[in-house]
Amino acid sequence: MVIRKVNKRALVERPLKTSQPTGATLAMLGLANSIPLMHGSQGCAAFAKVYLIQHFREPVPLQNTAIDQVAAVMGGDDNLLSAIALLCDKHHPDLIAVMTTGLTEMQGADIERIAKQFSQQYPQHSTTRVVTINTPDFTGSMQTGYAAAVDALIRQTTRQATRPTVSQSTRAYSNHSLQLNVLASSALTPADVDLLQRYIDAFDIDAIMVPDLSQSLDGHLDGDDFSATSAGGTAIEDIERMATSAATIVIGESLQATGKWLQQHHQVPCHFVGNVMGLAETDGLVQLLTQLSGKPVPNWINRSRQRLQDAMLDCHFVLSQAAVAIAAETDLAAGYQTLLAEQGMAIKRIVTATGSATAEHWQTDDWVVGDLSDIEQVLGEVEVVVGNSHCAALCEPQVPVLRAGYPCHDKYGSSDTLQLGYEGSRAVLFALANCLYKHHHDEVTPHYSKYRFEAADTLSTVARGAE
Amino acid sequence: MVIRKVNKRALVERPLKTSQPTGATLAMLGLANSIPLMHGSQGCAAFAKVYLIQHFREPVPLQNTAIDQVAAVMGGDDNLLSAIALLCDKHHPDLIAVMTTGLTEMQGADIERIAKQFSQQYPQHSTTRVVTINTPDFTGSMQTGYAAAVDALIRQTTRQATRPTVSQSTRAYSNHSLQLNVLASSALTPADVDLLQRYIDAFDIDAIMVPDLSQSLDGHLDGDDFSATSAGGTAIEDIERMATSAATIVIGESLQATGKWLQQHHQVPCHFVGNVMGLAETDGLVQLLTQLSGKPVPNWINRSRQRLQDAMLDCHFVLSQAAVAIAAETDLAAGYQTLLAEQGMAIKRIVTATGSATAEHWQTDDWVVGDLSDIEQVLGEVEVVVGNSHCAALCEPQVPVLRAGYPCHDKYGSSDTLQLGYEGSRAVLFALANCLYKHHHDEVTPHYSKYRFEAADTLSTVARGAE
Amino acid sequence: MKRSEIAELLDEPACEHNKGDKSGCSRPTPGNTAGGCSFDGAQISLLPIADVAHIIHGPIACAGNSWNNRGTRANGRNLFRLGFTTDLNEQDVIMGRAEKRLLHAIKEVIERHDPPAVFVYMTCVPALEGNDVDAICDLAQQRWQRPVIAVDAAGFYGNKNLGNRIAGDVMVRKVIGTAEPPPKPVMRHDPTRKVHDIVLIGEYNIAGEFWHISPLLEQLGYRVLSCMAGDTRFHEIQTMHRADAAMVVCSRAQINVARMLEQRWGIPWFEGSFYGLEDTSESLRQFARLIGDPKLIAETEQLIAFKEMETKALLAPYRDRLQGKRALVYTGGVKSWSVVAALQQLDIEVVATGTKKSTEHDKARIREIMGPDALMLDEGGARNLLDVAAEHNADLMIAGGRNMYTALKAKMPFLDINQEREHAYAGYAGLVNLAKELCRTLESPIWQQVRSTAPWLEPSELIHLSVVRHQGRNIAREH
Amino acid sequence: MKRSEIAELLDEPACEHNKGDKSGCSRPTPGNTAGGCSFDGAQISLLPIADVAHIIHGPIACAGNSWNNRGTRANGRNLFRLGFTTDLNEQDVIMGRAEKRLLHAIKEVIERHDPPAVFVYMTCVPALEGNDVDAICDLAQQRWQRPVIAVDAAGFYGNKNLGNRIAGDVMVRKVIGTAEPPPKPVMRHDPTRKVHDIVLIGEYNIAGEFWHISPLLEQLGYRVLSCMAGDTRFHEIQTMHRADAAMVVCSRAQINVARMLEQRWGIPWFEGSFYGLEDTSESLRQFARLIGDPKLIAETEQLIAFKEMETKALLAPYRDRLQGKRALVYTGGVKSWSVVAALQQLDIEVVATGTKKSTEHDKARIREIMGPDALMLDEGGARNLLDVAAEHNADLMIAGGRNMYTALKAKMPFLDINQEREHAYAGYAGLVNLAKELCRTLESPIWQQVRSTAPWLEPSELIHLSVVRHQGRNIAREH
Repeated sequence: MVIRKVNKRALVERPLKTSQPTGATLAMLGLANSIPLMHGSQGCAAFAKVYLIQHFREPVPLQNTAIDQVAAVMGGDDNLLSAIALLCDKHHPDLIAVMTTGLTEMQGADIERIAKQFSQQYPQHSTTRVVTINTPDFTGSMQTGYAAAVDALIRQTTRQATRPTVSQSTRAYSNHSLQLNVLASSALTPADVDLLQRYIDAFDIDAIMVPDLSQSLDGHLDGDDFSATSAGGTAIEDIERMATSAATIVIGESLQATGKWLQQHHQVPCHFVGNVMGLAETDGLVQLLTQLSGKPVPNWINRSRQRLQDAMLDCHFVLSQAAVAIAAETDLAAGYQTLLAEQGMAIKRIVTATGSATAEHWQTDDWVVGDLSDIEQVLGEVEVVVGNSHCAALCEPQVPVLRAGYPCHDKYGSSDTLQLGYEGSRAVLFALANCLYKHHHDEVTPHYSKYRFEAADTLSTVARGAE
Repeated sequence: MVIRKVNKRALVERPLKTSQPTGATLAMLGLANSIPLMHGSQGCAAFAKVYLIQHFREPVPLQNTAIDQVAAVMGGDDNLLSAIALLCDKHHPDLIAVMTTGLTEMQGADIERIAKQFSQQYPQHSTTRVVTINTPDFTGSMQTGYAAAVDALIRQTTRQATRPTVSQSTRAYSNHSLQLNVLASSALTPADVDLLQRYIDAFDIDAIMVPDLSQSLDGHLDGDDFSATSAGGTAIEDIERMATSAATIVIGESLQATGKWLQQHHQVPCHFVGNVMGLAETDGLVQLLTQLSGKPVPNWINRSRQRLQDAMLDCHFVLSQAAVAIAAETDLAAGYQTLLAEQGMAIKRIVTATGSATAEHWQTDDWVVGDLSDIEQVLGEVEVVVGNSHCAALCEPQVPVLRAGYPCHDKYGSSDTLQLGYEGSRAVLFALANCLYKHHHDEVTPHYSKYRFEAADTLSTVARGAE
Repeated sequence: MKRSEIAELLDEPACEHNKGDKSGCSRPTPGNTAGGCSFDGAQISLLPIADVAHIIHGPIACAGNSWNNRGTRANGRNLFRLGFTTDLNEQDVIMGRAEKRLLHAIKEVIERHDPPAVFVYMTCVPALEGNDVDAICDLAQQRWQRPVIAVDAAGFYGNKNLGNRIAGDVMVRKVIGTAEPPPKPVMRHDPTRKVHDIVLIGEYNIAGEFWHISPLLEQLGYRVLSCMAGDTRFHEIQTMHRADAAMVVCSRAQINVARMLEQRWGIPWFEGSFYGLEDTSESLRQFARLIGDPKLIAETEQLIAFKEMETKALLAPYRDRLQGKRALVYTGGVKSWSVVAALQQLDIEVVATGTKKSTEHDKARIREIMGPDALMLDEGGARNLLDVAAEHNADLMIAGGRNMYTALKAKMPFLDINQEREHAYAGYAGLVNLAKELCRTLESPIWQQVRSTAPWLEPSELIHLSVVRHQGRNIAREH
Repeated sequence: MKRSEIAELLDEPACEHNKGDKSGCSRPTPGNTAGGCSFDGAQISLLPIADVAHIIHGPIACAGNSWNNRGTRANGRNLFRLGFTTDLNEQDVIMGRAEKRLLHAIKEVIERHDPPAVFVYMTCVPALEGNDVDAICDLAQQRWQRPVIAVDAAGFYGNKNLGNRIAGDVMVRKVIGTAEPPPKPVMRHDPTRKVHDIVLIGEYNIAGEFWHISPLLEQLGYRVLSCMAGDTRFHEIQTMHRADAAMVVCSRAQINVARMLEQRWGIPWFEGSFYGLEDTSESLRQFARLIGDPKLIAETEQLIAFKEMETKALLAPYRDRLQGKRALVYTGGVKSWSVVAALQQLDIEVVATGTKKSTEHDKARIREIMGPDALMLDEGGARNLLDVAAEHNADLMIAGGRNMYTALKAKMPFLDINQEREHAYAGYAGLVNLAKELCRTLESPIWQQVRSTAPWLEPSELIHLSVVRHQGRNIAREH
């Protein structure tokens, strides 16, 4: 059992944490035709927007309620109301996700009430659903905000399972025998979600993926020159019919509570499959899919499994007992520690932004809820670090950093990073092995004896050439 | 039009070239249950074997005829005959591919005659097909040897199209409407072949992929603890029925002659699709597949195209007019130059091991048939190089090298490198952009004025703290 | 900060916003507003003081989302990259522990990093809670015997510009004038004279572009007491009051600093820009003029003559490539015309320029440069910018990073002119850089391809199987 | 090379192969043979002479497939990494231009790299063609006034061992004795004495492992005239005839060199190994004994005592972890017992050892170390090795790189003991490395997983949905 250490310093230095509304924004960008609306000062949204843009290199249609000096004192209800109305008028989104900030939480803003008031006052905008999410900046981090958004969305949108509604998802489902809910953690990249969808498709399952970043933040170019709403994602109608699903698959501890809620309130059995990193967890997911669907595991998945096994063999010469540290939000950290421990790496320290109930089972020497200065402390002991761009700025070139988590603004293709499943695990192992290989120094320091002599000191006894 | 320069030096330094039998061996490993047999001294095979093992990190079941002093003078026919017989006895392969070397070509070995002699002398081994391939070390390079092997295999194996034979391929095809031949260049990695197969499957086409490295050298672990033959690949029965295919798709100029042969001798129309790197060439492949099959292009392929377009946008800030050099065999070089030129990179020089008929259309300042010392000459002018591990040893850390081609023994997961199609092109662009980004130096040299002063030189006029 | 103090700062006498028809400081529209807050503005202005420990006092959002993400560069110790924050949590907020936490954070940052000074940035939550940050800072200053300075610019106070101004105001009131620079050394190139001391205000050394200017200033015998704030240090800010002349660079956000330098210490100043040949030369001339050293004036003209000649030669090949291209420029303030002028030097036609933050004076300059019918965009917004670009056949958009994806998603070439950019455009060398970067995006062959529809989606004609001109021969047809 | 010369080399008097029941030099079986050729052996032996220009004379196969792919390390100039070759093409071969091409290649390499000497390696094609490489080399040597030395070891002459021997023979005949070393300096730790000169034969400094030994030799006051061939240079090889003693390291392939050093220059020699504690100590003792300096003998014993104590302490934790593990060793010659002894020092049980290239003397040592029933493997072959491993419950295989995938594909831990390895196992420090690397592979948790079948392919029992012990709770069942 791992002892949790909490960095108790008053000063946070090189923060690993990011704010809850940023995470909620991210989640809501995985819903179709949605606009996240941050209830706070314009700076709150500007920071979150730039943060996500720099990571994804994609536009982020995030709006805000522009709380100013007056609204800060007098209350921001009018701001919120008029912002929702304006967005409906201008863009007709399917979803507006209202997220609080530290500022409006301090004010005690009752966003639920305003949302209700809006629907009464503006019946003409009933096609736009307003979801309200409490995401104060002074609790949690990006992951908790993301989870709060998924939770609020589902609780506020899912309908009682009277009859299945017709799907109008952006993904075309037809003739599918089985409908499943899939809750996808903030640890998943768009590429991860894409692969997850491929696994699910292989069993002919109609999955409601919440959220589906692979449709919005995957980095694609479409015909329109501009969109004021999310570029794609799960349809709100699909969220409505989640109560009619045969089961919920939860990826990531952070979404477990939402899965449980669906089970308790809608009798949808809930399966927690960890983070689907490494052989065992991926086996778990595939086994679950084949059991739930009654369909056999296709050859390509079996082949992917064999490929991961081979990669484990190839990489173990480099990775076994190699010392590593991880700095990431808990779901992502959990996934990496599973994979890396499975591979026999020595996880010297895991630093996370917030706590985790399952972290006591993590296979690490040491777990700290803290900031990146807690990575700095172990830098001399590790050969590689898994972390974000800030972490890279701290560690490199001394120790190589495998980029993971947010923000990764110092590389291209962050949305394409694959971590999940057999394929993602293999890619991560190769990437880590290559990191270590590239930074490998010869084991033995070259020795140049003090008694060695140079050619000029010798006396040639053969007449050169003319012998 | 590019002027071809030939490195005319008598001394080759840091060779880019590798021997023909090595290429032929590689190709034959993509056939099911096959054994490549090198007709030469044991060293010939040992070198090629180690070369391929170090690149793929996979066992390579390559055998040889052990030409020694006696056989070198007296002729190696007996060696060849007894080697084939021994391999049949011990391992019962479906295919033995006999490849000559410089030594046995110098001897004037008539391998075709020996193969005939074998089939007469050993009727009990008629289930093993013996293909003979002339691959002297003193002509061509790895790619030409690979192409010679594919050519010999098809010419010697394909049956007249009287009636379709039943497929016993390792891939299960059923209910497919269209049978196509696909000739896959040595430029393709196992991952490339895998993706190519996914594209083809998307149109419900039964493809005979020759060879299929994705089944043998993809790095997978199967149940057996040992195999004396190739780990998987295209079945010899599938080669037999190639004359019954609706068309042949040729990837890579090096296999064009074989495609033409199938057309001329078996009336199978031949389509040359370049190297399927970059947007335009991939469009060409997809367009061909949809036209030949009459099936629509699935959404995931359209999406992949949009993703490539977006990657081109994101990366163009870094890659536009960035100076690059390429060192690779001609098919691979052709593919990379297509992609990189499409992206607006400035290709300062391409170095290849052998000539190419289409190279005059390459978009480069300068093309040299030579060795890696020809890369050394332009090292000061380029920001990144595409090349193999030897090239990296030459260029790095001064200039980063994106690994491509053979051998790449200084990284893990070479077989997983994706270059083909929209997905591969995107991955290559991201990788190149990241190479450049990582090695990016600030544009402006920091300036520290001679007149600047330090804190110690100033005189504080405020009593600190106690003011 | 009291509302009256904010109002006072908004009422900047030297700012023409207050005299003209525009208010850059009007209330933002909920649901249709973009741009940073006052805290952001204050932070941008001061963070580049590289050896100071900058502590963001507030919940994680303010520091966590923004630390170390800007293009500013500095020599030596880069303490400003460490993202210090008090990361206030629920307990701190509910139990009123925020002030105590701040005091401890100051202590820790001093113990661990020993900075010459600490800056504490107020943010919305502690401001709303009524934290007395000033008192905490005073206490800390007394206890740890070094300047600990409160920057009270909570986000809801107003927009970024206000934050810039607050930051400048704090520097003038609390830092500038608290140390004397060492005596003027003699000029290296002319030991008969002593150096002239100058300061720059509002230059952030983005992508290191001030390093294009700094060698020129050195060559002319200027000692830059401080560049506020880019590649500067605390003790340099302290000595700014001894400048012989000051320049406000490219933005009027901190014009208040110049005004106060003039009022308190009689320092003459001018507004200028380093974008483009003419503006760069003009700024060098202005310094010389304000100082009035005849030798300096002569040397300045010599340097300008040489540099302009050299630069024009370097630009020539780019001008040929850029000639006739049409640009839509959307940026603020002085840049709205200085960049236009720079582009015109490259023979690029500017179809419209943004004037959201421009004064009447700016607009006059625009008309002067672009002609009387110059199209001025008072409003940004992605849709509007794209429509204007389409209407006027613009070949590219030049704007801030936040509009980058507006252009890219519309498959339009783009050049980032604001603070996140990675290229240095200031000075003579910067203009050449600008030309080079414009060519890079405009001449890229990707544009046609990213605009292309997949051939199988083309409605019109049958597409040939052959794809690539040279290689895509359908062999079947050859025979 | 004439067949009589080859026969003579095969008949190495000092090689026990010729006295025993085995012939390491029997004809290989077509279709069932592995391992390198004579050229390979010659190349391996001499390439590590780092400042020589090594030109492979032949078609691309010989150089192109093999250049710069070995683990040998060297200080200073690494000219041997450049893969020089004449790359003979069809024209060269058909038109008989190969000799001319070679001469030009020698010229070019001298002009471009100015090496102290050039070595030219004959390969099969020019050998069959009858190229007179000796004559070309003589001509070149005369023309460019530096040693140009033919190494006539075409692949078909025989196996790798023969190549090793040819290489040694060439060095003795053409290089050793052609220069005098500088006079012996005094010992640094004892200025009353002069250093003792020694040489090592057959040590390739794989992964830099000789650098584990070299400091010990320096400490004892030895000057290593040359280590042939690892981290050495041409002029060092030239002076080997002045050694006071020589050691043949771990392989008898170049025992001919030692014999000839003894015959021509009266240099005493011994065979030894640096694998394992005892062998390392014994080799140091042997040197001291051969030289006979009483102080040296005493100092050697002191060093050994200290190093053995230190090493045993370092090994202790690994021994606990390795105790009782069972290894199958498959390697050749001296290593067949020296590695076994080293493993036993780590408390590893060796279930079998390869004896393909072993002499009767080697086998006697094996029986001495492993007991009278020691299982000796005369034949390798993947199938055979795996069967023996299974039969004897081996926990891992220790062999050369070519058997790596034999073990891995059978999901069996593996340690590379041959020349492609990346780890240095020689000397005291090397033994600790060996222990560490053994732990790394043996203790890896991957073995169970790579041996696992997918749960849905398990025939036996129903698999629970829960996957990961701690996290895989089926929440449905909790309620």
